[in-house]
Amino acid sequence: MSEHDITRAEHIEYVLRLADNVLILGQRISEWCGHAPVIEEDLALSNMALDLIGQSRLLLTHAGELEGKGRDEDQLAFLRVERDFRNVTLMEVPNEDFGRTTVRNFLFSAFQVLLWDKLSASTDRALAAIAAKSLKEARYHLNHSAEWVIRLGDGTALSQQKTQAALDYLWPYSAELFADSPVDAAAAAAGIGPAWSALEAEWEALVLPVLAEATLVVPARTPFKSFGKFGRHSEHMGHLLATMQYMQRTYPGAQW
Amino acid sequence: MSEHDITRAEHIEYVLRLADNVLILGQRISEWCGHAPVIEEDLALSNMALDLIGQSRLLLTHAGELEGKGRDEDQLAFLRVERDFRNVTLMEVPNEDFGRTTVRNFLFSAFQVLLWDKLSASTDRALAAIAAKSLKEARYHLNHSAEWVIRLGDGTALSQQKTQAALDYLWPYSAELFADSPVDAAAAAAGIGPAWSALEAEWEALVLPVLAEATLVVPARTPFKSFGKFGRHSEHMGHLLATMQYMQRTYPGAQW
Amino acid sequence: PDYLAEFNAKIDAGGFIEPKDWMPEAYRKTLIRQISQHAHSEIVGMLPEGNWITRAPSLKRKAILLAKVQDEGGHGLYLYAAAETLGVSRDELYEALLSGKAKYSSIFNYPTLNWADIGVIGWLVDGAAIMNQIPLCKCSYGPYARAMIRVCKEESFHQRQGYDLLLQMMKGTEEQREMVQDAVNRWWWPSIMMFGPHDKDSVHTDSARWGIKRISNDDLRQKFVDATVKQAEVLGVSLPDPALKWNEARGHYDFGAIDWDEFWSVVGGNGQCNVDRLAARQKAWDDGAWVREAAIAHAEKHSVRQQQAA
Amino acid sequence: PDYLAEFNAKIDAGGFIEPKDWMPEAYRKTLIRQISQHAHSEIVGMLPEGNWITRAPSLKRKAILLAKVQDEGGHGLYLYAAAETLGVSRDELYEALLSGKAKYSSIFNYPTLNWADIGVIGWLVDGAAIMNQIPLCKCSYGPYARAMIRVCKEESFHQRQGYDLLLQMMKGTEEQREMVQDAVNRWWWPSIMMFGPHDKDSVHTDSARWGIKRISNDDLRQKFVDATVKQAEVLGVSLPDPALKWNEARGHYDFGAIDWDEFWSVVGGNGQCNVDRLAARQKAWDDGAWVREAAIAHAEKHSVRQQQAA
Repeated sequence: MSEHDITRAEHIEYVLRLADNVLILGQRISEWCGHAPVIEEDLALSNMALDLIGQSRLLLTHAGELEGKGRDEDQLAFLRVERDFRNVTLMEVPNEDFGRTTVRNFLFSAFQVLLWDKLSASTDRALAAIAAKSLKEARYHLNHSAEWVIRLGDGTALSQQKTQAALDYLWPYSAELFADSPVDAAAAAAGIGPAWSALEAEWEALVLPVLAEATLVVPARTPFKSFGKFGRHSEHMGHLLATMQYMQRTYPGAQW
Repeated sequence: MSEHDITRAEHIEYVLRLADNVLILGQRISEWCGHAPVIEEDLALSNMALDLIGQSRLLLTHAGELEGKGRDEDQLAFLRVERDFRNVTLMEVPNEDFGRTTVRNFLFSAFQVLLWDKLSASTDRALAAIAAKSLKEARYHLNHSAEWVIRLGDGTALSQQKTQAALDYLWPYSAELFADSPVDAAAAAAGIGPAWSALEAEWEALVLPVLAEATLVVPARTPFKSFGKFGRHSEHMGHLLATMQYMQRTYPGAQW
Repeated sequence: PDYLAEFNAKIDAGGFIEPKDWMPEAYRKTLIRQISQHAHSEIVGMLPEGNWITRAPSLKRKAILLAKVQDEGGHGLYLYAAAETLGVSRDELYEALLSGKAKYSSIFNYPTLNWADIGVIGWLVDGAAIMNQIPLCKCSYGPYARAMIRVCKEESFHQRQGYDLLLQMMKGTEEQREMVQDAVNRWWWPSIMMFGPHDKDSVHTDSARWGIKRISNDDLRQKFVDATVKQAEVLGVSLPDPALKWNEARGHYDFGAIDWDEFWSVVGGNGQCNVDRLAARQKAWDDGAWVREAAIAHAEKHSVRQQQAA
Repeated sequence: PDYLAEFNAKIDAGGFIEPKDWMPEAYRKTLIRQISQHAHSEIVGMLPEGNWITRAPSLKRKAILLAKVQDEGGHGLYLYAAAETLGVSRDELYEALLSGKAKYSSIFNYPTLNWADIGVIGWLVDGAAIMNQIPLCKCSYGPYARAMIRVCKEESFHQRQGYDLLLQMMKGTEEQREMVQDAVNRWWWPSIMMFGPHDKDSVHTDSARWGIKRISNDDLRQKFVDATVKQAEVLGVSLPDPALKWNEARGHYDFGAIDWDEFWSVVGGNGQCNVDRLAARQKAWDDGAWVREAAIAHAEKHSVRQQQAA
């Protein structure tokens, strides 16, 4: 790793982005536990949440170590304010229904498969190790969610309509994944990880055939922009944090 | 007021119970703001929430003064833990739909009209003054909600069914209003206010004719018990507090 | 009689057109569009502020916010009533909002992300709204002018409350001051955009001739900027525009170029909250259908019973 | 052949009855009732703990809790599968749960009110469940016995994790210790009640003869109390029963009278959460209908396509 190409702050931000994506999506998915359409999906969604929370723990710990101020995974998860979270907005929008949850898991898992694959060769060796482990999980999430997207899209008229509505809602948020930033450029230059924008073509190659098989129409790209990964979130984020952080905010310093 | 008949702690608890009822119901009703079935009800529900929050401020301030430890309305509202809240469980169950909200407002406003009326003659003069002001508001809430209960109950087949379901859900919780406790006995003995159980017959006389006009069937009393006013709440309460208290928990000591 | 001449004469003399007066169809249509758009804005505008009611950090602020959002609903109500005097129904107008045919103010497609947003909306957004609306108190259509007098009075009150909220936060902790600055950074440009396109790009020129729009977009915007810069100084926040500076020659503040691409993108439905805002209104409407139907059914039953009793 | 005699002989010899073996109709019905009730308990039991997943106070505890609730769903799944070997479908059983015809363990009608409840459920509720379930690992119906071996193994793990959570809290702040004591106060008696009515009041005596229930309610309860008192001491919490004390003569702990009115009230549907629990399951079922229908429709399309291709 060429330390000269990336500042410590940029390196931390790149890792936090990875961490916050899986933390916030893990939190969202965990809301399903006990409320899924079939027990098998209760298990599958809990399992995915568990994988994501597990990934977030490793990544937050790594970010804390890079920062060197003694903040551990819990301090980073539960004591940062909204503007310091670096997840893309796509992760924080509400689950709404099983259709939206499934389409989001699919769009994001496809991205993660590509990202973890590249990160397995990161010059940040701790990150490379996390990536290698997470890649297997992301592949499983991708297969599972892709199967469901096809089932729902190419199911009944009602399921087709609901799944199309989910895709229409989520698609504009997916653009944020590929928005360029100086952090990406620096990470790419230092060999920490790819600029996310560089993954867009591969992502589409992974995602579009499945959506086609699911008989879903891919919306045209619009000027819509979201800014979660730059710390400007949606109105949904504050409510998610109010729930997630409540205990640590209420009992500062307690160990659990 | 005969100080000998009631301890300071009992007096405070009696006032906190009054305060927490209107605080928690005010919080629940305020969730409707911007989401009601017609704009007129957006206004009416906001107005009721406003009245209740206003009452809670006076009552919490009074409780803080009785306590004498320098806790103001905000410290009592935002920095107490769940077990220290003394509202009946009926106040904290989710709004669910306009039917349940309306039936709850009706059942509770009827109780409040009776209670504020008696409390206007409290030996606790600060409390008597709050009661006199609040009585007018409660009468308005009662009239407004009673009209809606009749409209919904004696409306369409669907509205009748939904309103009956709301009554079936809420009725068991209403029993808690009239559960006896040493605090009630002490408050009655000291002339602070009535034992709530003493209001049950009058409450039924107020409530049953309206429910009958609304063509609703009053459920039989069951052994169901709830314990909110004794500090043992439902699972709904923690989520309500996580939202309501988040800012004060996150920024301790800040003035707003 | 020459209705059009009479109509024009009345407007030129500064008189009011009333619902029963003759008016050109285009005047009626323009007013319906403008008043209903204004009403929709009040109703949709309840959502971004409503987002913070359950999390307000003190009971006093919770009460103030509840009262404010309630006022907005009230404004919506009497603006719909003013529109109804022109021969349309509230439901018709409302359905045009839900279907996306009718617009509402784009400012409400920005999210409220921290508590200071509530203060900044009062200060900047209501401040800009008042600048836009004061001239409407003298507009040529009587019911609209009268509605606006009441609206403006309440909006001024909201503006002062918003500014007061921010003053309090600026006296507070470092974190509170950061929240205020963050909120100002996000809301400044959208507020400036509330005055609409530059005069040279503006359509609806009939509005001026008919005495509906009495001051141009750019004049109002300049007035707003001039007033706000001083308030920002008192508050101790910076406005996110490096080009902002006093121009002695003009006697006004100069300011930077507005990002009209963003403006038109948000108007066109691609703002951060367009979809969520309409979805929230649609959900309230759908969830409330059984309630509205019950009210109608009950009223009918009631009137049948009264007739039978008579 | 004398099926009944063969059946009884196999049971008396400690052998297993398998799905294809002949069995008395009453045995089959008893098993369906008991296994499905057990499966329902696992599924409904996801709710009280699930209530805290989004608020877990550390990521480690969040992960542990998620994994635990997931395990419970898994137990539900293989218990439904065991019941299905007796000739009923999972949907049939599930609909009996939703309609209120089938029961689930009453313990899940108590609310989880603070984070320590999660630990106490692991320690006391899972602890009591294990006491009840260990004998079932040797019960006469093979698929049930095998399912229970797996369930018991995982439950023991959950119990240790619950106890560990409490140990950590007891080492913490005064507030944390109060939470633990509060949770123990609320869960102790309901846990004791999990063993069911006293032997003298107990029905279902066929279960013993058939080798389904091998140890009596009161014996299991005593075993649980004896084990738990010591664990409470290590933890440093008091159990809310003034009558609880060592009886040298019996070699067991004596304990106070159980409030059977409360027990039967909760069984009868009047516990604090009966209505909310079933409503949550019903909502998940209703909201998921379109998903299940889509899966069936897609599978049919898929198989038609495969046939056409063949």
